[in-house]
Amino acid sequence: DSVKLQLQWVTQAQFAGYYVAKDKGYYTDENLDVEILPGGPDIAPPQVLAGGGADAMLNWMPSALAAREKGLPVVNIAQPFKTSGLMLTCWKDTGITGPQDFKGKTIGVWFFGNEYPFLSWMSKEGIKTDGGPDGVTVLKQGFNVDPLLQRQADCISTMTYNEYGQVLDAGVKEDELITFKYEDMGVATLEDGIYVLEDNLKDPAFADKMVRFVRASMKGWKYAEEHPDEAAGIVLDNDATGAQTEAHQVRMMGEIAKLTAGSNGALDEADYQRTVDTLLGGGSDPVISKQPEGAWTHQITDEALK
Amino acid sequence: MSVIEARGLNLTFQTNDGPVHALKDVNLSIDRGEFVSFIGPSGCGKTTFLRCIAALEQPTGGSLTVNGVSPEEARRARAYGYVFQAAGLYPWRTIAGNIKLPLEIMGFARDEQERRVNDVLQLVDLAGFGKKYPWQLSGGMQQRASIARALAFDADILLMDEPFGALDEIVRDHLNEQLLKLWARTNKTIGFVTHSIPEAVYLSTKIVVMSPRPGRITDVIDSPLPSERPLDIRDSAEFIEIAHRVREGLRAGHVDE
Amino acid sequence: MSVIEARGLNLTFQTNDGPVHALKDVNLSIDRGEFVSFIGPSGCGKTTFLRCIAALEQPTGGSLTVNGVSPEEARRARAYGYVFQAAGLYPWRTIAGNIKLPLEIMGFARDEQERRVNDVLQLVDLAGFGKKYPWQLSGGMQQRASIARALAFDADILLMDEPFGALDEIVRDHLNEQLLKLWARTNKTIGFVTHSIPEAVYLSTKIVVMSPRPGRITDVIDSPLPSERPLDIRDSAEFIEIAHRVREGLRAGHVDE
Amino acid sequence: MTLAFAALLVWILGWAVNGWLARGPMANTPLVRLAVPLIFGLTILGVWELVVRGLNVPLVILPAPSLIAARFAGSLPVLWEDFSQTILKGALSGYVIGCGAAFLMAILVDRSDFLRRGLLPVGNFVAALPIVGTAPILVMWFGFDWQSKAAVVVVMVFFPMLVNTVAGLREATQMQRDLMQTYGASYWQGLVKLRLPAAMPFIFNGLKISTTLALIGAIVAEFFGSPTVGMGFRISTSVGQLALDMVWAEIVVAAIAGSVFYGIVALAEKTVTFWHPSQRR
Amino acid sequence: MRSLVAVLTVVAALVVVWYLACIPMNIAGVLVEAERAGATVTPTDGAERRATSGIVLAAKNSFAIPATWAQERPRLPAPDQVVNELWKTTVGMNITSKRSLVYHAWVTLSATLLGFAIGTGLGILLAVGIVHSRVMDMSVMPWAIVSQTIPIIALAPMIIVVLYSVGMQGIVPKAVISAYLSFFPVVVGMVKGLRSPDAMQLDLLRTYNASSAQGFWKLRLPASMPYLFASLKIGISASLVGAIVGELPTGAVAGLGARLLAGSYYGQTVQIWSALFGAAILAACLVGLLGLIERALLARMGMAR
Ligand SMILES: Nc1ncnc2c1ncn2[C@@H]1O[C@H](COP(=O)(O)OP(=O)(O)OP(=O)(O)O)[C@@H](O)[C@H]1O
Ligand SMILES: Nc1ncnc2c1ncn2[C@@H]1O[C@H](COP(=O)(O)OP(=O)(O)OP(=O)(O)O)[C@@H](O)[C@H]1O
Ligand SMILES: [Mg+2]
Ligand SMILES: [Mg+2]
Repeated sequence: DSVKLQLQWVTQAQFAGYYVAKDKGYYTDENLDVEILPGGPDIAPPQVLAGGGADAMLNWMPSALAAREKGLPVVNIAQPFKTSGLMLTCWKDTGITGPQDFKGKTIGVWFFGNEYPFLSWMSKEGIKTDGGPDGVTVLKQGFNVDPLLQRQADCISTMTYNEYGQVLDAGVKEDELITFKYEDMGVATLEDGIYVLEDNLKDPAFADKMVRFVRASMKGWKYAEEHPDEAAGIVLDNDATGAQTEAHQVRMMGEIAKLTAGSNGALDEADYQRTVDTLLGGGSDPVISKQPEGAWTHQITDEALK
Repeated sequence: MSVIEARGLNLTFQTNDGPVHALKDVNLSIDRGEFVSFIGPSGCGKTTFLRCIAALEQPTGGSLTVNGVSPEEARRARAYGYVFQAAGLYPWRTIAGNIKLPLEIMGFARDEQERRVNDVLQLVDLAGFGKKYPWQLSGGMQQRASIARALAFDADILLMDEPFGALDEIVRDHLNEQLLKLWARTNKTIGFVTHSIPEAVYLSTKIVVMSPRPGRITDVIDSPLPSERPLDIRDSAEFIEIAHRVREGLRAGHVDE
Repeated sequence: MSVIEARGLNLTFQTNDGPVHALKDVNLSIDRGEFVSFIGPSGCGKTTFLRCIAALEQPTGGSLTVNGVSPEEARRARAYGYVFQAAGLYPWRTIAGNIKLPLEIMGFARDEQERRVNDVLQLVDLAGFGKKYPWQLSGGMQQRASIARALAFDADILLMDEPFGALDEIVRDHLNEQLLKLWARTNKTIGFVTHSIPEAVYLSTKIVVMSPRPGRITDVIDSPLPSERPLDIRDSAEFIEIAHRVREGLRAGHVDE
Repeated sequence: MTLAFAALLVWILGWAVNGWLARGPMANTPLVRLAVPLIFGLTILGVWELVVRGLNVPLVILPAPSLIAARFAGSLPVLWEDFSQTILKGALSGYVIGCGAAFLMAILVDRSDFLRRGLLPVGNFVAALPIVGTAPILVMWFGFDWQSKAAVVVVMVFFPMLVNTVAGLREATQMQRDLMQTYGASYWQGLVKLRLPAAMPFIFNGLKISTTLALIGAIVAEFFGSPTVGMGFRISTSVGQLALDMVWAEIVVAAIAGSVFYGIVALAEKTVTFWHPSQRR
Repeated sequence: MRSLVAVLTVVAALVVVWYLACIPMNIAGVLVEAERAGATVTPTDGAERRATSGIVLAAKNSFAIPATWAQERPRLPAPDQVVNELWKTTVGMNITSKRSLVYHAWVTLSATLLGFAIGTGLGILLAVGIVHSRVMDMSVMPWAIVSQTIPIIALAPMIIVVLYSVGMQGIVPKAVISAYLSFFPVVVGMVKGLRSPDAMQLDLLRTYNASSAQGFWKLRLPASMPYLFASLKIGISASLVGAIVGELPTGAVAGLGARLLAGSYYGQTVQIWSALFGAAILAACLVGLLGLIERALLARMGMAR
């Protein structure tokens, strides 16, 4: 059986589990032929899913829930990432010590579905994001950490496993920075879950396919956690751009392992509820307007983890 | 027998500034084998009349027959060879290729094409230039090639719209002489537009003088000159007299410029 | 006193196909108030010679003086009115605007400009057409406007390169007559290129016959015709004789076409 | 399925009406000249609407025109804000700076044959640098606000404008130049009275090409970093939010703005180069 | 020959300007690095430095100037860095390697050529329709202009998703985008070209009673060739841009666009610039190639003088 998986971003260690599963033959063992479609800027995985270009996608839960509200019934069938890696990294010399100091500062944020956690957090803190004097000025941050390095922004969004390392790579010392983990701020939302279309799930053949897919993928993840260097190597082999460096991927794999640790693939309901609460708490401009129904299921993981 | 027969021909163009009466009440009959020149000031409808004969323009009134049928039918029967003011050779074809063009369109056999191209090249004194491109030839030679093109498919009627307008006097004299010889040999019917009085008088058996606004025929002069015409016939008293009559006719229609 | 004086003038163009000898050993002197026509087959260097006089082309040998100084200096002193073969009016200016152009450049006062424009428009029979754009006028009228433009600033020397080439015979006759009158009135020195033998003979006090490859003067004919010349002087025996001599001179240089 | 069939009917009908209009006696009146493309556009919209509804195309793939229109009408303030950020600030200022600089440069270049020979090939090379590569660099240099968008537009319009203007300045015929020479005109007189007017059709050609480039440049540059306003920003974030109706509403704004901008330049061209044969019909 | 000298002079001048520009552009970054390495820089205070212009900084810290041309991640890489990178990733590497720019250029090129072929074919067909049908002329032409005001990069992800949903992946979506960009110049040029024969040439064919197919093959098509090539040259560079644009959302798998993206993602300025120049060089080669074909074809047709 063939499965197409749409990633959220370009090939990198963030998706190591899937590449490892493919490389190590875990998918073949399950009688699956998996094609991994790398993502990129401006391509929305839910859209690909809706168009039938993929069977499953990886997505952050806020974006998936928003899509659900927009009438695209996507369902979380597995959640390999337990912990959020999202952070806000600021220059210390701007005088920022806590969220209350953000007022009047310029902050780089990723959009394209990744802005939801930030907006929720700000509305929880009661900070406006319209650029006024008692709010923050939001920039749509590009793909890299230049806005911070060039001082175009006081803070930028970073992932523990990627951009933060890039900032350090640029020669910045950790004590020059101050970092806010969303996890620590209590506004963490679930990242990198596996989603499929609700209708498809009713088809037993498809459900069975997903069971095998999740099972093999989790096997890949656990292998990757234990053998980060080898996993990074596999990712590098699969990178068609030839632009990734080994050191970078090895470090990323190390950080990713921390995030996937503690997840067996099944969604933790408490995490889910915290995500939903964070998003619903979005004040005047909430990401989702009502408690979602049926946005996740244990149907697959129950079967897969038997 | 009259080859071209116009009766009360009218043609009005609808333009933004209102209608233009390009031809008004034109009556003319041309016999087989005649050489008819059309002369008149700019805008008097010479070109328009020639285009009507060749069915490139639709008269708005009157009747016009060619070989007893409508111009349209005559065109379908490929009765015309038309030579435009500029040579109008296709720059991407050699001289031979240009002459071959109508033959290809009319579906002549390949070896027949070759034969005819060689024949007409000879006829206009361009043998050996077939492989050249138009821009490698002088203006006079190009004009001869364009005449050859019109001759190649042996149309009954040759219509020429100021074919020598752009050439200098000496080349023009030379081509006039050659055209006369050709006409004598092939006995085609020729309609010929010109601005030059000596040219008209030298070439024609019949000179049609036209005048503008509205375009109409003011005089038709049958030439008494012999069919054998050396170039210096132009210094003869007879010639000068006809030229004088043409000039008077022209001047009459030219009061307003 | 001679206004234009050429001694052993040579001009060779360097082209991709090797040098072209456009002018070879040209000797000519033109007196004040003369009307000199240049006639010759295409490519014999008529235009080139005129351009040398107006300092638009640099001779490669020999000497050429205008009013005793170099053509370059004469040009700076604004000695020339030049009329090109095509009217060459600027399409974005009205007729009046076109005539005003040299006046603006030479810094005439505004009311002086108006006055002169009106004068020359009158002179060439275009009064009332000043506000029209060039494309709204017939070819003949455009050509007259371009002559008016050359006259407006009262240059000593008028150089005209086939100004009437594109016009029909009647309009041409008319303009020829007017040009002669103008010349008689203003007593300018005129250099005039033409392809037409009657035109050259009718207008000139001196006819320069040229021949090509290399471009050189083959004959200089001083006209014995009186300065008062009605149009029908062209039927006189004297006229025909000069025309004949010009034609012979031309034919001699024309063997190869 | 019936709706899809209706779409086919609408298509045939629209085409037939246009055929009748275009061949009819009124074909050259301004009214018909305007009506025919409009009918064609409406036909396409009708077909689109019917096909989307008939085949149940998911909203997140392609919204129906009626939805787009509703979103357009409902989001006017946002659309206006985006429009003024991207078009009025980014595109227009870049357009003016870029075209102006190119114009001055062209006059400089035109004075020296050496510069012209040297600069134009290099210019063509630089013009071939793809915008998706230059935009991030310029955003890095000029910051996130409209200034960097203007910079992208400058880079995009500079060379087309330069090439056209230089070609235009050489457009005056030899005869027209010679005429100036016989008057002993100075360089500036020749430039102002001859070469600039003669160059106008080319200059306007460059200006027209630049209008669409300016628009596209400003919008695309916003994909590589922007404040939270602007058409490019809205398009890219709306795709992420699967608000496809908003995306299309912005595209409609872009198309209208582009057509109007183009139309204004074309109108200016018509008045300035009224004398050119192509404008005279 | 004279042109070559002129071009080289201009290029040399640009390179000098470029090197000079590197100094103020990169000096701030260099000084930060120098400070970390233990050097003393003026002014010592980071905040004050940020407020000082690059030129002043360079003047006060002239020792750091050479370093502005050799930074690892400069704001503006020096020309030799770019050339080095280009050399390293083209000549210096096996062309089948994913790190070779030649490999990526080939990926982009294949999409470009396919898109160019589609766009050109479509453009020519449309032009033929417009020239032969008044209805098409009046209704399609204005919309063709409007279509060019739509920012393609906004449509690109959607085009790709739509094509995904009908099962097309890989080269085709990119080619479609590149075709979208290249068809317009071809339509405009070709319409102009097919209409270039004057009334006289058309009338000539009428006197032969030629069919409109004969008129097309024997007159309109050959007459349009110079126009076609002029617009093909514009079209092929547009195609290349289209292919690169199409590579961004398709997941940056491979190709020059992917290189640009990856370079941008990881802040590898030198890599961005070399990909950028790679693209421009590719465009120049394609245009040059078309120029050669044009010369050969027109020479065969006798239209080159
Ligand atoms: N297609 C057309 N539409 C409108 N008016 C036309 C058209 N063709 C010719 N005319 C007008 O008809 C009149 C006769 O034109 P025609 O070309 O027959 O003159 P002509 O005698 O050949 O002049 P010339 O010596 O300048 O060639 C002119 O007034 C011209 O403006
Ligand atoms: N700029 C130039 N470069 C090279 N050759 C030239 C140039 N101008 C003229 N010639 C050549 O010099 C010769 C004389 O040209 P010129 O224009 O003076 O002839 P002309 O007598 O005016 O001919 P026409 O009657 O055709 O106008 C021709 O052979 C022409 O090809
Ligand atoms: Mg005519
Ligand atoms: Mg000449």
